[in-house]
Amino acid sequence: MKEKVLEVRDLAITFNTSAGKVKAVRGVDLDLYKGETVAIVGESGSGKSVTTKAIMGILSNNGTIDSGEIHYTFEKEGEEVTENLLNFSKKQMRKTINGKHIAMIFQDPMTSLDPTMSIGNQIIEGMRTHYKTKKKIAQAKAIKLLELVGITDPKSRMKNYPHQLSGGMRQRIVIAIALACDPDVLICDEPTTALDVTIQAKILELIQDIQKKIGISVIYITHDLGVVAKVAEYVNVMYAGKIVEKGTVDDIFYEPKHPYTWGLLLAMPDLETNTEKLVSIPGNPPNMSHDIVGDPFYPRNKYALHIDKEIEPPLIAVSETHSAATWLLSEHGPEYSLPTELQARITRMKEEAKHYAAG
Amino acid sequence: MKKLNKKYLWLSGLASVLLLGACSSESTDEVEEPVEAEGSETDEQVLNVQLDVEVASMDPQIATDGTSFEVIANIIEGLYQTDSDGKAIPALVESAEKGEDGLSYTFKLREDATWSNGDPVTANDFVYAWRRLADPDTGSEYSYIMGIAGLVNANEVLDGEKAPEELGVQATDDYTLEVQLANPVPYFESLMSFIPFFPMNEDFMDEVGDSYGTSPDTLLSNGAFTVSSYEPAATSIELDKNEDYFDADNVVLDGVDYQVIKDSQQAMLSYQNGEVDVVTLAGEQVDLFKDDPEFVNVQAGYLWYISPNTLVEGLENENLRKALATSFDKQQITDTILKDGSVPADYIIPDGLAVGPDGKDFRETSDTYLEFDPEAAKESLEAAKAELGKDTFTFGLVVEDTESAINVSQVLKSQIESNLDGVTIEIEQMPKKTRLELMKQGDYDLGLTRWGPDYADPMTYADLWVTDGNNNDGSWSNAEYDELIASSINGELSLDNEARWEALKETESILMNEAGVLPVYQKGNAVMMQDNVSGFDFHAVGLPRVYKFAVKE
Amino acid sequence: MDKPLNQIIQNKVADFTFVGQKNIKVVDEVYEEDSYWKQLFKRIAKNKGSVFGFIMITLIAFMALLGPVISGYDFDEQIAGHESMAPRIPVLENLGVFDGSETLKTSTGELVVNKYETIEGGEEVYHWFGTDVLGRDLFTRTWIGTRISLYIALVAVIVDVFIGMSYGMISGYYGGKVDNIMQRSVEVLNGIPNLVVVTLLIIVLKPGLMSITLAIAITGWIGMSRVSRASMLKLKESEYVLAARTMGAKDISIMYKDILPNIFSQLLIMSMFSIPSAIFTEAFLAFVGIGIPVPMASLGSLISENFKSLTTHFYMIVPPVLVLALLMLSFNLLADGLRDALDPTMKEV
Amino acid sequence: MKKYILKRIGMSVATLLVIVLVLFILMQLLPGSPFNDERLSIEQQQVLMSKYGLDDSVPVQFFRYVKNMLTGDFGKSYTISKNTDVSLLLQNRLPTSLLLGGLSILLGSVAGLLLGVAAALKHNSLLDSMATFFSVIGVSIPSYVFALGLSYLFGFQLSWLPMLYNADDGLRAFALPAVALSMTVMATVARFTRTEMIEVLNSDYMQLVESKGVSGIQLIFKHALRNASISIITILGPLVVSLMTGSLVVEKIFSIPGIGQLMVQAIQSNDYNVILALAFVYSALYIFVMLAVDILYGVLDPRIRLAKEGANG
Repeated sequence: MKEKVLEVRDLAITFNTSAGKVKAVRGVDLDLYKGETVAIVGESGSGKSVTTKAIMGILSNNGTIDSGEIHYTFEKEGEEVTENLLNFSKKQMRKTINGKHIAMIFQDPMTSLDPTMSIGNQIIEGMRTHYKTKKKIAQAKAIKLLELVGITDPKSRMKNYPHQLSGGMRQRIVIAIALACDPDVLICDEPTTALDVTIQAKILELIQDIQKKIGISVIYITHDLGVVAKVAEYVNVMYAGKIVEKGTVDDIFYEPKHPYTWGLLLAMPDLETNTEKLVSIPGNPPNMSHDIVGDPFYPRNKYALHIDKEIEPPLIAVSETHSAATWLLSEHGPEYSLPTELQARITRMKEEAKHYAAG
Repeated sequence: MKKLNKKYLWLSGLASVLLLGACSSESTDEVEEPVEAEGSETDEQVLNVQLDVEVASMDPQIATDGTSFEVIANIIEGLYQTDSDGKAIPALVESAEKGEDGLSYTFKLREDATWSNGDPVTANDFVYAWRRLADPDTGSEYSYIMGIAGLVNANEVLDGEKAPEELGVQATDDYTLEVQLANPVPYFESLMSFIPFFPMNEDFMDEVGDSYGTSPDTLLSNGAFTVSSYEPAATSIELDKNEDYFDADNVVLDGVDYQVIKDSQQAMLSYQNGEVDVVTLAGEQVDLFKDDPEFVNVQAGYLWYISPNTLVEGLENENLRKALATSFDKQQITDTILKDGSVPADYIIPDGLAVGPDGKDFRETSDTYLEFDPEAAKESLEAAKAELGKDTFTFGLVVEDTESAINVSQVLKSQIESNLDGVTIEIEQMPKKTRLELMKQGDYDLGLTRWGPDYADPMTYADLWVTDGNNNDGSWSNAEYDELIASSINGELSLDNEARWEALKETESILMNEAGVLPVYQKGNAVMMQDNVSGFDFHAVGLPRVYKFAVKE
Repeated sequence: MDKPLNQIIQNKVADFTFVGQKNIKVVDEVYEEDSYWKQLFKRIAKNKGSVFGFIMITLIAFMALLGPVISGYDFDEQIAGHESMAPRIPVLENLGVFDGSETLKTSTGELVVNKYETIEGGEEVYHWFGTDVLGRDLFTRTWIGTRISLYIALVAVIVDVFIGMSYGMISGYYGGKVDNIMQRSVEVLNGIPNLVVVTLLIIVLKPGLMSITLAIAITGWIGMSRVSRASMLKLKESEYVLAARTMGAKDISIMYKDILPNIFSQLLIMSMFSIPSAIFTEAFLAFVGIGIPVPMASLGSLISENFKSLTTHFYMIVPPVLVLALLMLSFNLLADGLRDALDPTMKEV
Repeated sequence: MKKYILKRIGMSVATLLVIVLVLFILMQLLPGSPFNDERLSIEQQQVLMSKYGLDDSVPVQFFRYVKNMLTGDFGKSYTISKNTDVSLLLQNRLPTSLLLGGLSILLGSVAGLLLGVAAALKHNSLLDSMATFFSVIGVSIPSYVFALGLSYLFGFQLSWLPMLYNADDGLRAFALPAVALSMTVMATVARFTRTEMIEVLNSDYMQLVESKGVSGIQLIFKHALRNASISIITILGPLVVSLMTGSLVVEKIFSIPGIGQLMVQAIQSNDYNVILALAFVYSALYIFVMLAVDILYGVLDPRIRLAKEGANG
């Protein structure tokens, strides 16, 4: 039996901005099991980062949580407890959860380090706060962490400031910071987007390695299905503040059900696809400050049904692990077939996978 | 290390907050203290006096302003002193002998006067001081007074043509001072109470040199008080009673504390708080305090007038000047703007300045001129317009940037413009020094200016407006006037006191009838004095106030 | 799971047929429905503070134009006998306030006086803000003074924007020798206390509105140039600027198109700050006696002037201080609103 | 860093020299001589002019001045305190003004920082509005109005603190004037802090720090304020200037024997040497503050500190 670490139910978040109220997240469910990796995929603005920030309790001041629960199971004074993180005050979150149990890696390593503090101090800060670790011990651990994340000459790096390091190194530092207090859950918010492709892969491998070594659970946020394929076990596809399809990696890649997922898959480059045939999803995500009637994906959907104009489809289960929010799956839904290009791709991917499995 | 800095920064911030807290709590504890201190001070009889400007110099031969004079007069004694009526009474002089022709004086000095360093005050101290005053190298702005005093060779020494040693003053022995005059000076004795003629101790001066008067240690006293706290341009000065003063028995006060308070409202608050005993009020405050028994109104000698620049087109015209002179309501200016006891001036020789040979004040026996008369002003203006062939006139009025000068100038502008059709006045306000400069260079149309008397004789005003006179900024010129003045100073008239007096009246009438200057008002001072304070007098000439006989109960 | 689904559907017209690609309009209504300025305006309009600020500034400007006309007095008209009269306002006077009476705290006790009752024909006289010591109507003078202060504010902003911002941006952008020379010059100019520069200038030029304008123009922009230089230094190394540069964008276009919009909010706050400091420079000159020449008035000179009657006739200083404070408050609130509307960090979701 | 600081100091000294020259030339443009008293004749004025060397050519006067200045001799006062060494006037008054200015800056910046931080943390709340309100009041009302108000309330009505300066009262004598002066400082600092803090608080690295679980106070002071202060210290320079201006009036009201009062007097009485010396002192003070800001900037911001180290070896 898998141990559930994190369970998000019906999370809804609104932001008060100068442009009006923005419903960034509109009822999200999410499950994370111990030692596993869940990916949240979606275009920017789909609410994936906001969801994770809510888990961390670091929403900006203008954000309010309208509804939902975030149940987190962790060890507290030797006992296993499950608590709703939304009942925690900001102070409690900081004291008991942030860094200590759930850590986060941010998108842009160029801006996510405090420019005025040496990286050594930034790494040991968490330990010093949570465990009052002695400075020397903390420093020793920091050096080990730096080694772990693959930084050469860690001792002298401790004294460096962020601006003296390259982007890839900085992201390694951020990872080191995140791991400093041995958290159970690591949230990676597009950790490789801002990096070179070559470094991207290395960072991903690093995270995977670490996961294997210390058995941490990871939530991955990305807009890149390629990354998802590499790292995740479970995938949640988010669109306009809702999860529109969820399933195992295989479910999503080999049997995608939602037209939006199709779009994402088609937009993913692979070696054999002719670049001219790479199809992007037309249009833009909806303006979340307006009320959404019907399926928010409707205006961009080739497979739109008339009902999509009226009613937003709920998640409809396909298998035990797999469900998608599209009326195409309903019993009244019309006959349809996957876009031919996508079918071809899926076939190719399956073969590749077999090939790798065999190899 | 950085971290340390940071911590330190916050620590110090915290400390300052605590400090502030401590400050305020401390202050609540000590509420009573100033009152107690006050109480003990009253036992000690220390008079607290407000000044509205700092002392510019403690050097009798260098100082030029009333405030400096006032403080100096309390620490140094001269030959004479002014009594409550403004008459000269002997101070260091035991007896004075005037030569029959009025051209020489022999002063016998009292022998019990000493400087605060123990030296006796001798006739040589006077000789030294007077030569110093006349010596161009000293750079005394009041050196010209030596010429006014009429000493032999005075003007030659002033111009650097003769050595200071040739000045007509000698010490025949330690306590006898002889003075030779080039011409009779009827007000010579009164002039001797004027600060620049006060003695200086030569040895002490040699010792301290240029640093004289920069600290209590570099000051010497032979008067009623000694200096216990002073620094250049100090905002508070403390004087203690001089026990070695020859007349110490008659000095009741134990000390005088001067406090410079420039803002008159602040001054009044301090007065009401009991922090000062004597303050000068300004404008609006008079309304609130004029019914108070502690309120005193004093007439001062200063005369404010408008100087018209007769070299400016239009102002050479006598009728236009007359029109201007009679077109503003002086009564309104003194009663509703100044309120400090100033009185309208329909004359140029101030009231209470000088007493004539007949024993009467100059004003008592002379006429008034250029009264406010809008109708006459209009007539004069019409005549001027006809003569000049011009209907509109625009004149700048330079004024200094003091509250009263600015307010007065605005009323002047408003009244002149409403009473004189076609005349426009443009006020140009500036610092006093700049105004003086502009007026000296003749670079102005109309200038609101003032003159304070240096000695108790009409001549202190009358000689201002002689042709090419140093202070005749407006270049007004009248041959008859020049002649009368010259004769009164060192000609025929100087020998006949009564004729001279009449001649001075004549000069005033000449000046006024031609409206050579346009008098506005004679300054008064509104003073508040705590009711437990008494015994000091205010003077219109020379020294404004003397505290020697002041009493604080 | 299907059951509730059916319930949902039954309430609506359940049409499970394809719409067809041709029938779907891809409407990019998202962020482009309004022009940039319209959006900006909308966002500013949503900020209550900035709306208040804007309305107040408009109102004050309106009063500055109209006030002197409707008061029935000239700003320099000295009415004999009307000196130091307390405010009297029709209607309100019946409520026992602003009825022209004033309590004087004399040393012999409190004294309630009402000059309107003692002067001839006083029953018909109204001075809404009272009169000053020379008998001039303070309502008229306050609004005349507001005109000058608004003018000074305008000068300050123009100078800030045209001289200060450009100077700082150029200096920061080019760096190196240019920056060095430009900064040394500013240091010299700035190292001399404003007070000295302004005072000497005005003494040399003779006091007047022109001289004050010039004095503010010469000294007022330095703060702004500093801020814009600092921001420029921060931003010129940023990726997007480097990107623009590699794309071959011209310096001027990088400065004004790429960098300026990003430092605009800071500069805006700075320029809003330069307004009070300019108005205070003017007020300070008034205090030293070389401000706007009498009988003209600015809010600053009115404060300095009536300050002298603070303990005697308190009401005199209230209108200029109030208008000045309100004007400053409004400028600040408006600036805040603008900033909130412009600040990119606020848009993060 | 050391090299950089040395270079910076050298440059400051050079700037000061240029300022002295500029001031000297400006002073020549000033109308009126110090010896235009009504009672002096033209001849006597000439004598005085040559006595003080004012009839020499400007370059001669300038070099003589600079030479004397280096030995601490600023010439003599012509009018304010006749025949007194200007250096003596400064010696007596400068410490008083510095103390007053320092107290006001300290008071104002501590209060301003706290207010600004509080406002930024509770962005768009009542506290924020209150802080904004206070800071607006602070910048909208001239310090002399505060000065008289404080003096009336605490000095006169309540008699808690002395209304007039008296050296015997020690720090108490500075309480009211320092508070009056610090209002502008407080308001400016509060406002600037608020803006900067909001920006910093919204930055990515603050989220990372937050996600580390660093406690609120550490978050604010160790990270946010430290980063914000890099920008905040740049307003120190302008603040010092505004303090100088403010002190001229406040010193007058509380009758404090400082250089502010002296300056106004000097300007009004054409006391060249005093104006020159004071302008020099003000300039030196200001340049010193700017220097300090620059160095602080380096200390606080490693990007600059390390870059400069690199550039200068």
